[in-house]
Amino acid sequence: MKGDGPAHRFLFPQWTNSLRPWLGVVLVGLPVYLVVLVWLGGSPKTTDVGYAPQQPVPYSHALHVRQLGLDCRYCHNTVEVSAVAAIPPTQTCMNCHAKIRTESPKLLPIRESFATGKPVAWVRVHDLPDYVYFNHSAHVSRGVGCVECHGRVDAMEVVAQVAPLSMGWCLDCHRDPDPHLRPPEQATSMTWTAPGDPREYGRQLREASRIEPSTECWTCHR
Amino acid sequence: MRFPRGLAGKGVGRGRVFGVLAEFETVAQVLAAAERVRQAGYQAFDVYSPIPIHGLDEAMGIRTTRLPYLVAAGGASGALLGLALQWWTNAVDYPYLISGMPRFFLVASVPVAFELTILLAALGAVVGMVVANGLPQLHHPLFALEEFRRASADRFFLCIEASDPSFQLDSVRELLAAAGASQVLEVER
Amino acid sequence: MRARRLELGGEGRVETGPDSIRAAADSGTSPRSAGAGETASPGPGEQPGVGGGDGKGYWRSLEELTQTPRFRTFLEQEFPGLEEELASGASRRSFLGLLGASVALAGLASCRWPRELILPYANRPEGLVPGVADRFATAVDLHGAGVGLVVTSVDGRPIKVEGNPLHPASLGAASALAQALVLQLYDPDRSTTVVRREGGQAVAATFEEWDAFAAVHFARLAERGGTGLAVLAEPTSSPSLHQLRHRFAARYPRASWVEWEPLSDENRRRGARLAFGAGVRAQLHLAQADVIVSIGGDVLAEGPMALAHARAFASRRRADGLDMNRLLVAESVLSLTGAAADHRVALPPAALEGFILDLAAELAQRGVAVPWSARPLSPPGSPARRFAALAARELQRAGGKGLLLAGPRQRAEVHALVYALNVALGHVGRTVSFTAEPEGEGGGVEELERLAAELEAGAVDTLVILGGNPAYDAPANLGLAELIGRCPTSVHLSLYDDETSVRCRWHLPRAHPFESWGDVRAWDGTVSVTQPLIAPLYGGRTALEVVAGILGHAASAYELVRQHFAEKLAQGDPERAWRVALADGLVAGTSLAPLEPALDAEELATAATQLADLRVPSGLAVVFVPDASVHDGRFANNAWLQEVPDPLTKLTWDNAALVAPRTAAGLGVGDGEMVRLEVAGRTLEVAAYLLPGMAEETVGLPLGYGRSRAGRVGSGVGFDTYRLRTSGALHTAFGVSLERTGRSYPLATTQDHHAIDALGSTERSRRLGALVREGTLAEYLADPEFARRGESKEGVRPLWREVKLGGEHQWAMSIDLSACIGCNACQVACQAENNIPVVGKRQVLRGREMHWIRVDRYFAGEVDAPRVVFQPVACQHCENAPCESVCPVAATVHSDEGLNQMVYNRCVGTRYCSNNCPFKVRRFNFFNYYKNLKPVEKMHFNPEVTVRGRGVMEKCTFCVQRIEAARIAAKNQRRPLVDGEIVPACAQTCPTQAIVFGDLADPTSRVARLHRDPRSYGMLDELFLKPRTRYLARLRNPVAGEEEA
Amino acid sequence: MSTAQLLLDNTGEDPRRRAPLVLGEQDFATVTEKVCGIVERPRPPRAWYVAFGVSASLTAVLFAMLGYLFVTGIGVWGNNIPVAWAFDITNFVFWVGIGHAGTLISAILFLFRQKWRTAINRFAEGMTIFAVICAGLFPLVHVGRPWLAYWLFPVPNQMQIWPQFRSPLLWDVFAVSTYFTVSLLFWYVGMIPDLATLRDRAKGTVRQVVYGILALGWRGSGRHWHRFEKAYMLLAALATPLVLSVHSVVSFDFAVSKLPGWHATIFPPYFVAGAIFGGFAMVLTLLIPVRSLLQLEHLVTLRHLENMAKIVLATGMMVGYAYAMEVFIAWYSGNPVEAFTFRNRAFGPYGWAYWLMVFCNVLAPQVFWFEKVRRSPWMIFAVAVLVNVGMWFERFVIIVTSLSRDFLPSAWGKFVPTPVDLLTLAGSFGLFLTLFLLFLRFGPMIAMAEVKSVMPEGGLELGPHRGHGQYWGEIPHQHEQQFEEER
Repeated sequence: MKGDGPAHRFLFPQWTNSLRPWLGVVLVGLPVYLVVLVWLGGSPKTTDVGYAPQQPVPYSHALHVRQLGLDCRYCHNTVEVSAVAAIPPTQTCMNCHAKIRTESPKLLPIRESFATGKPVAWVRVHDLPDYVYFNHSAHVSRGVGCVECHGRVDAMEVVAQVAPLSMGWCLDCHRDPDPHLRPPEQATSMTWTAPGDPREYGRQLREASRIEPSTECWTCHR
Repeated sequence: MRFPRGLAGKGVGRGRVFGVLAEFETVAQVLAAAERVRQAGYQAFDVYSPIPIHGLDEAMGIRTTRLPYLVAAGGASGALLGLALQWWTNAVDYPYLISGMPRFFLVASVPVAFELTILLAALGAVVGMVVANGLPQLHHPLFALEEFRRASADRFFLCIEASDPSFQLDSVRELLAAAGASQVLEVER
Repeated sequence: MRARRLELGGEGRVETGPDSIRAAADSGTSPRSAGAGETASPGPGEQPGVGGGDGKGYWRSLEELTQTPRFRTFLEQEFPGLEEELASGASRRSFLGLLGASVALAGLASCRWPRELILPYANRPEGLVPGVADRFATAVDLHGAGVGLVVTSVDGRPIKVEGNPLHPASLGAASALAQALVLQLYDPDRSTTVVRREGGQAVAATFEEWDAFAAVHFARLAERGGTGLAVLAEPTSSPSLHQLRHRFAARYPRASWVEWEPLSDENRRRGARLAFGAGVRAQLHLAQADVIVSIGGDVLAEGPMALAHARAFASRRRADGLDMNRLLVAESVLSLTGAAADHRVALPPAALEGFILDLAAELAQRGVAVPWSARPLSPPGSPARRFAALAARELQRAGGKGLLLAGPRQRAEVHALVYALNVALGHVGRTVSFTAEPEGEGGGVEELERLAAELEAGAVDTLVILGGNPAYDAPANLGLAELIGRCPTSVHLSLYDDETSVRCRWHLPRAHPFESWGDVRAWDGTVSVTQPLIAPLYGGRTALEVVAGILGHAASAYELVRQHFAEKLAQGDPERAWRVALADGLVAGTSLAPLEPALDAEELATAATQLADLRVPSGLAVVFVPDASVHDGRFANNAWLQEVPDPLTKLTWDNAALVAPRTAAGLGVGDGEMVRLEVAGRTLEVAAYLLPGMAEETVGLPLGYGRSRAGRVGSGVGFDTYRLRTSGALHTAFGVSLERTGRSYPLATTQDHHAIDALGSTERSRRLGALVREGTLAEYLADPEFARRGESKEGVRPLWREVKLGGEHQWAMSIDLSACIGCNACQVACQAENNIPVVGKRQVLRGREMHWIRVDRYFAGEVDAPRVVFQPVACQHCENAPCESVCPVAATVHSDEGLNQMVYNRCVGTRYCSNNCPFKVRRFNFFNYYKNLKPVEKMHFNPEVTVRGRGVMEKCTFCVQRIEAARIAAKNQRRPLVDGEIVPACAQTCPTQAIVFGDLADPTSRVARLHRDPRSYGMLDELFLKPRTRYLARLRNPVAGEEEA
Repeated sequence: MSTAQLLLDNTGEDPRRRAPLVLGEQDFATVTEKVCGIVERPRPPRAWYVAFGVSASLTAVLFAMLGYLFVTGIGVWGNNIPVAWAFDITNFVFWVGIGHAGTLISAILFLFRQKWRTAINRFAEGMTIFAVICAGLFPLVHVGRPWLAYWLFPVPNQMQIWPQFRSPLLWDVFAVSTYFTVSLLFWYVGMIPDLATLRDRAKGTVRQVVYGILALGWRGSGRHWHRFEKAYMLLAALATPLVLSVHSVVSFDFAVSKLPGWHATIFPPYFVAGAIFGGFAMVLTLLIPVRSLLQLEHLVTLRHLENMAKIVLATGMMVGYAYAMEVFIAWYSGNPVEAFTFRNRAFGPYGWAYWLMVFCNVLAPQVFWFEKVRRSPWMIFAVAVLVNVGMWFERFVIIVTSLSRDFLPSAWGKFVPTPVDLLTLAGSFGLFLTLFLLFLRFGPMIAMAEVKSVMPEGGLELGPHRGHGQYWGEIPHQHEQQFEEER
């Protein structure tokens, strides 16, 4: 070095050498972390499952379905003919509640709606993206049970989302429907179980009624 | 040719010594010195220079590195990974119809496979070199010496380390001085 | 359709409409979620709704920032075009998904899409199934006669208009205008309230106030027998309105009732009176005609029977029965009929008016008994004479199976002589029949002149204007706008608070045809009931109701119509008849009886001499023509129609002065140059458009633009050509002077964006033959495969082992170029069905129009007498689709049924697919075109089709939503699909049924047969694309030896 | 002939002596001083500040435009249907092309033992990195929904769907990211010894720490040098095919398509030649001002410039050949659409761009036939600038003319750039120069260790092969024969 005197010299302490392995860990770990983030973090399985919003009326499926034994179709009566399993009109509630629990404060919104004709604002639980076209009638009439996607609603005080409803989850069933099929008339049963091996039983059902679930994009996205 | 003041006479505890460092002016000198040190039977010694010195490998008796095999392995795995990736994703896991082409289309798979080959091979080369050289090693006894800073600029050094079985402070110092070192220094650990 | 209607009357709709609509509107229904049940959700293009979620806080703040007015104005200044800003809802969701990932390790549950609300009916109407579309028959008054429609309605929202297959004027097809009515229904610019104007001040009022005022005011008028009362109405075919009109005359004997429409067929009616001395209406049977000679006019695209005429005409253009008809057209302004002609001559208006005399003379020479001493007008050897000779020869050879037509812009005398010649040639009863003119044949310009005079004189103190927009479209010389303003009590009933309303004391919002009860009479007399599909969004009233109010006993349109129906129309059980009429969309057996009117010889003779003695100033002439998009201006605020390109000029968002290239060259006028026209002292500056096929010395001026109070879409668009139109020269004005201004004006065309250089145009004409394959009937008979000549016999071999398509069905389309008349109906149908955005003039200028199907228009032959060909082009669904292999994310892949699937939600928008598409049929969302829609604007969306956000590619899907709907329905019923069950929107509405869709896997299907047809060819087949859309080569039928159209 | 000239002119070819690559009274110390001095001087020359000010503000403009693009949509550009790609991909290909000179000079010249490489390779490699950064920007922002661009990478996801590997765009993703990674490694590995030099000379603690970490504790050990040389040579051997492959893959974006004017087998070699051509031009454009600004004439000698000028001339002729061949094939193939495309390129609406391209890329370099021109830095500079312009327009012509008029005349269109287009292009230059200037200021812009090892003091002649062959990396067979002689 030229004339300028010996400058202050910074020396890395001994322990810095022991950081070496950690460097490797970081270099390998970071990409892995990012991948996992997209894979699991981005999945409805983590974001949506267990979503159970509070409803304007604390309607209990457990009470109405399990204890009173209502069939799904009593309220969701369009499920076999329409793409949507419509939320029942206030009228449907009043069929019974005109006489039963007419004073219950919990039912106030219902009575108001019936009086004013203004709808009750239920909160949507099973919420597919707007670009997904799911058709209830197509599934129910092929013998895909409600319970397959909605879970044991008859056990729910407050309805919660049990299935991820992610694209991958849909595809799993569309590619291998057998274990998920049942006789159409059993579609709304919460307790039905296949006689014997579900897969084998489902295979027979599928071949019997020529069920060919499509995995083409436009089946769900239009 | 002088002995550095402060070191003369004082018996320095061997445990605290890392080695003895000699400074040379030219490539020729350090080459010769290296030859000599090796013939003197030392193994734990190294030459430090701002540029790679030709013939030094022979002079020091460095065995040729096996890095190329690592690189070859990297390349091979890259190629396989590339082909496997494209075959599994597009033909097995989620097959779709594209312009009436085969689901696994070898011709179309070449570019990606090729790039991955290069990528992994290159990573193999760099990572291999860095790891084999024990880098990064931010702390080293030599860095403590003011004189050693010129090792990266315009001076050539040879250091015989205390870890060498036949290391004798005085004899080593002698040897290096005789090899034409412009100065000889003791390096503390 | 029948069944449904039978079990619930139209009333049901009316009561239930409001709930659903309000429910939807209140919470901002997204198009999609409307389909997903009666839910309200922030769909694409909306802000996320209520509800927590870490991710959204950020968006909130960003949006709030962008909402602040200061920031907005800043943007407008700094970045014009930032209106179309911020990610679409869909993309925002994906973004939130990402954010979700980023907080994945910290409380994931907190991160969800915006919370959606479901608003079910409080009381769901009988038989309405949420998410299932209903179809209702109705009918509307277009061009002064009824057209039957079938309207698709989802959850109480009418979303799609189709033709009523049972209706004689529709036969299942619907014109572009009729289809655009649904957009008009939801037009946010419609007037929403009664307006009272005092001393230039507008005050919002109510119908109660109006009723109160009317009760007193008209009672007083009744006492003095209606003196000073005048009604100015649009011509209408509504029987019950005519009935009211009688009662009006009874109550106000001294009042006047004037009818005015800028594009009336007054000349035709006066011509009939001349020829037969009575109101006679001609019913054309084009399907029976071997030879059709048309003088001016546009029989295939203009007037109330256009759809039926087009269907009948096309039925004789296909090569299957070889009895192909022959169309000869003489006209001044190029029309769609002219474009379809086998022989066409472009005559300046002066020559055209005399052409009938030349024709008569030629016929007389050939021994046809012409009922007047026929002398030709044009000099021998002139184009008119030569064409007359040709026409005469063909008509005579047709031996009674010919047909002679005159357009509405021809003088009454011409019409009279045409009637006479049709009689003389023995066409009556074969290709044309006559019926009586039903009561209330619309008035005419004289009536309007009289009214103007009365207003001038102050003789009228109460003027009731039922619909129409006279202040804008009345002849300029009458100064009606100013006169209306002067009238002490003036009332205007209309959809919009428009140019006329603003000059009236009262403006009454009119109920849209889809909101109101009414009845209409088709051209052939068939009566249909107009039934509402939705309760009036803004509580408007119909003309019936207003007139009833004026008559002193208010009644709902429903009561009036039912009453009239019960009295006049119902056979048998009125209740049942009523329901059948509603279900079918027409009242059976109400068509007019044919009659045999006698010719009035001397009237004809005088007519002929008058015509012969006509002396018109030479030089330029102007011809006023209806505009294909906005008609007479009433559709000016309809964005679909503004953007759909004119069939011949391909012009959007403008009208222009149409000039023949040669004439323009003579005047030194360039394309898109502003020129100053002067007609009798009135001047107008308008952009010139060089249109091949125009007659020389002729300027075509489309009407209906340059509106000042049309609304946000239509105001200030184009040029107000009415300013040159006087009551003396309604259709043609002579002695026009044209001078250049040197200024140029940007005309937004969808074809030949920017004028094409010589290099390009020569290449274009060189390629034309291969793209649009044409031949004459003779060539076809000589070699049916003529269209495939030059195609390599062994075909092209693939470079790889091709993947076989294993689907149960193989969808395909066939388009018959012989049948296509280029009417645009398919384009609007597609836009309505598939939620295709409108982009506006600036974007069209940049070349970003979004139509999935376009109708390519080519001119062939020389510029002065070009041949015009149309070719509808949408995605060809190539089996080896080039777009698929280049998409890096598989957003466009092939289905095993041969569909080229475009998946919007997977698209990242590299636009590579569009680059690699040889047909350039893909469309890209350069902006988020559906941002910030008002709730009412969202109501026209088709819930079965995703509304595309910004940054994604889109294209024709063969209407996959219809395919899937039909497939699911069939499978639910455990039955196979049948051929013809699935009809894409374009094919459904095509008046000439040129488009056929179906399943190739079924060899008996129509499309399979058409693909085997010798005329069938695939565009650009040399690229080995294997397109699923194939074309049938165009056939023409010119006289051998004569030079063609 | 003055001594100055003697000192500075090493261009003459004298068979008896190898021309010196470092001129003037130079030794290791002076070289170190020269190069490190640039970094160590307390403040750079005013010119640097001016340049940095300009380029930094241009960079700001770039990010402003990208922000606007992100919130608004692709519509802020002039792109349309049919011209769905325009400035975006033009800029991408242009920058990727620039990005080729660096690794090419480093790797290929290295393998061919071109010692004159040493003075310019670091510089060129740096340029490569920055150019590829600019290039990588455009594919990302040109997509309609950039926040989903990660779908182009094969990452497992809840949709269970994967990228589509038949798409050239996906090949691009792999090619460009691989090229960036490898170039970066190549650059960095070569820089380690010089970083050590900077570390050892550094005064301030911060610099000592930063350079210390970057240098990984390199201490020039002979055993380390041994593996280092091997690794470096292997990298060079890998980088060479990589360079060729990357621009071939980029050219596939066009060659694989169906479009007339794109669908051509000549594209890969044509694009590679073009890339080298443009890359060298850019090196010269940057090097010549820097050289005179920092008085590096002794290290970056006229000989270096002349050699590069020769390469520009050669590659320019290759590009010219490609132009001619395209036209010939268009005619010879008998494909009328193809033929029209080229007529349209020359005489259509964008004819001006075509002829500008021909002038800049084919005619301008011809002046390099003259020694005088080859040896006057500023003439070279002028030509290099022209070539840069020409190469940008080459991509513009290929992309826009083909798209604007393809198969169906009804779908023909025209592209008109918006201000945003132009500002984005300018901004990308800003980003490029900013990064480059920062490197000049803080990095070893000349590979000291390499320069030293080709100097007489480097002791090449002492090695077993007496100074023949290369300066880094061994040539085993030469050793063997060497030892034979010695026994």
